[in-house]
Amino acid sequence: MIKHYDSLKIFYPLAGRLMPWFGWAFALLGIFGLYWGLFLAPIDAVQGEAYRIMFVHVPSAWMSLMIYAVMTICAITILLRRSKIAEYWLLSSSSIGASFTFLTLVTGSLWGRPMWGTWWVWDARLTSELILLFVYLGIIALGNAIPEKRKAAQAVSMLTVVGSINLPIIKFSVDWWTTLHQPASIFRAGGSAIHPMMLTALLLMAASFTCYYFWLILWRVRIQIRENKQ
Amino acid sequence: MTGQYVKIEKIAYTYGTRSLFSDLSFNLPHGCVLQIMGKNGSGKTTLLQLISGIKTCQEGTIFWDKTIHYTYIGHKNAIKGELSPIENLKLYNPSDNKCRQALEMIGLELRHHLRPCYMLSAGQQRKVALSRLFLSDAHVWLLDEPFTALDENTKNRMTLHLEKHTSNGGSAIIAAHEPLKIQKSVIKKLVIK
Amino acid sequence: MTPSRYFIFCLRLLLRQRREVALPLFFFLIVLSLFPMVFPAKDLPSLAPAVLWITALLSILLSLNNLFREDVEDGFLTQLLLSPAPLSSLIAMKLLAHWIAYVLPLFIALPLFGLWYRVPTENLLVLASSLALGTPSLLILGAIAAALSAGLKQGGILLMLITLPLATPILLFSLTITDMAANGLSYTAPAYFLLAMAIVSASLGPLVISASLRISIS
Amino acid sequence: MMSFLEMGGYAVYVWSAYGVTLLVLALNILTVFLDDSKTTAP
Repeated sequence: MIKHYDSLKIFYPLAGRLMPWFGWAFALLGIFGLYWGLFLAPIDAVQGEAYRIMFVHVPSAWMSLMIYAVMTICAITILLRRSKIAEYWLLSSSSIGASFTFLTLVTGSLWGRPMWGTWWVWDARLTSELILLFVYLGIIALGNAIPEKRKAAQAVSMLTVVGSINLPIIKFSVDWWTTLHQPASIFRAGGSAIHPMMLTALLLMAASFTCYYFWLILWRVRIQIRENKQ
Repeated sequence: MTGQYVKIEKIAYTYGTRSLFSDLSFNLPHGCVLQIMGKNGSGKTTLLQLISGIKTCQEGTIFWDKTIHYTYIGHKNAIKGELSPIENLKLYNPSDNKCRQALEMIGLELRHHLRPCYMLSAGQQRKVALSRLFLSDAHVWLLDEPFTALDENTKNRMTLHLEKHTSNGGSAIIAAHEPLKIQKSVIKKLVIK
Repeated sequence: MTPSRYFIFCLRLLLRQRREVALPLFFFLIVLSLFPMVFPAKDLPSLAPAVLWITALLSILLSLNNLFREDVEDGFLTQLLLSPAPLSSLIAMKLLAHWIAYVLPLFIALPLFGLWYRVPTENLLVLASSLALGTPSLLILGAIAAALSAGLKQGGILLMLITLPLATPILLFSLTITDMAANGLSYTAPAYFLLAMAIVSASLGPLVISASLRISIS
Repeated sequence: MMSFLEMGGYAVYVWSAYGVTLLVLALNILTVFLDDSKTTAP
């Protein structure tokens, strides 16, 4: 079992080498994704050009959930076996996750405005995303409320794990509630048979955002390691 | 682990970036009083909390003899102001007269026994907290500055009870500044810089 | 210190603190009284379940604010942590006493609520059963947040901010029950969900709460 | 080129969506960069 200190000594340079790779991958994949999404992907029969917002909306939604999943893994490792890297990783991820959730909501309402005529509809997906944003804010608030770094990480891990158990239940209850009260949402752009061009654009953007997340998180963790070494 | 209640091996604890102590080892044999001394903020309370298990140290290990149980009394009295001394003690021992005896042995007048604790002075409330030692059969006492805010009479009662406790094999770890008035042979001193 | 003795100890303490214990109940009644003042009488029956549940949610979270704060300040939590009895069973007893002291009075206020909102008695019974099914998991969820925010400044608001998003399913399932009942549909499905959540939180909750307390104390 | 910019009349929504995305991503990078220079400065 690598001693705490050694794992930091190995992680620090490794993260340093990986960072530029993720940074450039983010930029390149982003450019390709935008090109694909804005130029090559055909016009949607129903929504015309407006559906192109999907290429930032949907990847952001995926990222908001993916980052929470990564945070849950970090949280479990922290609770089982105190590891400094997981602690820094968890505390630094919450703000990035919250940003992507916020992006999902803003792009969602920008997309909803031309389609539904209003900026906000209590649609199942948007409502769950809004609750996810509040969960992220709760995690950030708890993390900031505790001065001592190690204790903050442990408290946040406990909250993250409790949150991860609740998120599927939240999704289910919101879906059930909205089907009782709301018309089905229009987010199924082009139904299940999504045009291959659109799909590649989506995947490129998702990959680009993922690389963005890893680039930023490695950078943040290195800063935390350097800060605590002084 | 024969004859030892607690064995501490090379423990270290850093608070934020300040290392309180490192590579600290000692053990607590039967019938002994370990006095932890050191100026304020040197980590006496933290060490007691580490030994009792409230806090976990980053390095080193603490071996407890699993068959025994211990009582921890910290700076705070852990008594509820709305309840009377008897009601506070009944949580630890259901029989009324045992609780009354304990309160008498620590020197709390009978008229205070049934009135809510918020009516008592700080010193009297400290007596109620310490009276638990007359109630429990714990082998090891972990006491954090038990004698501050106590009058001479109560200090003598406490010292007497401590001597009785150590004479039949019990031990104690006490964080305290002033010297303890019991036979020197029993005392082991540990000073934290 | 055994769980049963600790349960009696908590009940007696809450009884002695009855003036503070009554505050969340007053909050509950005051907020409930605001809506009939401002809404036309004909809308009240349809508003009743949502208003009742949201107000109950807020009063319960309000009551949880000093669930552990007091024990942290007077050093009592240390004794709980160090007692030979398992911490999770002690916590379970404390939560049971808390439910009796703070949530039961809300049920006693239900007839008055029924009067204010012109809710027929059978709907009131459905509302009461959804409260009975939903409040245990709500209490335990809030207690986890109370444990995590026990020693912190702004702990009260933090507790609300942490618990409310996670409590939405309880709110939505309960309101689905009352919704279906109002439309004459059978509401067993959401009721089973609430029951399942209550059982899971009753069994896992105290363990998570004790772990959270150890974190906030260490 | 012009028709591309118009986005079939939805230019405002599409470009503001992409604009906000770029802004938020850039802000995150900026905050990390500021933290970074803060730690290495002294």
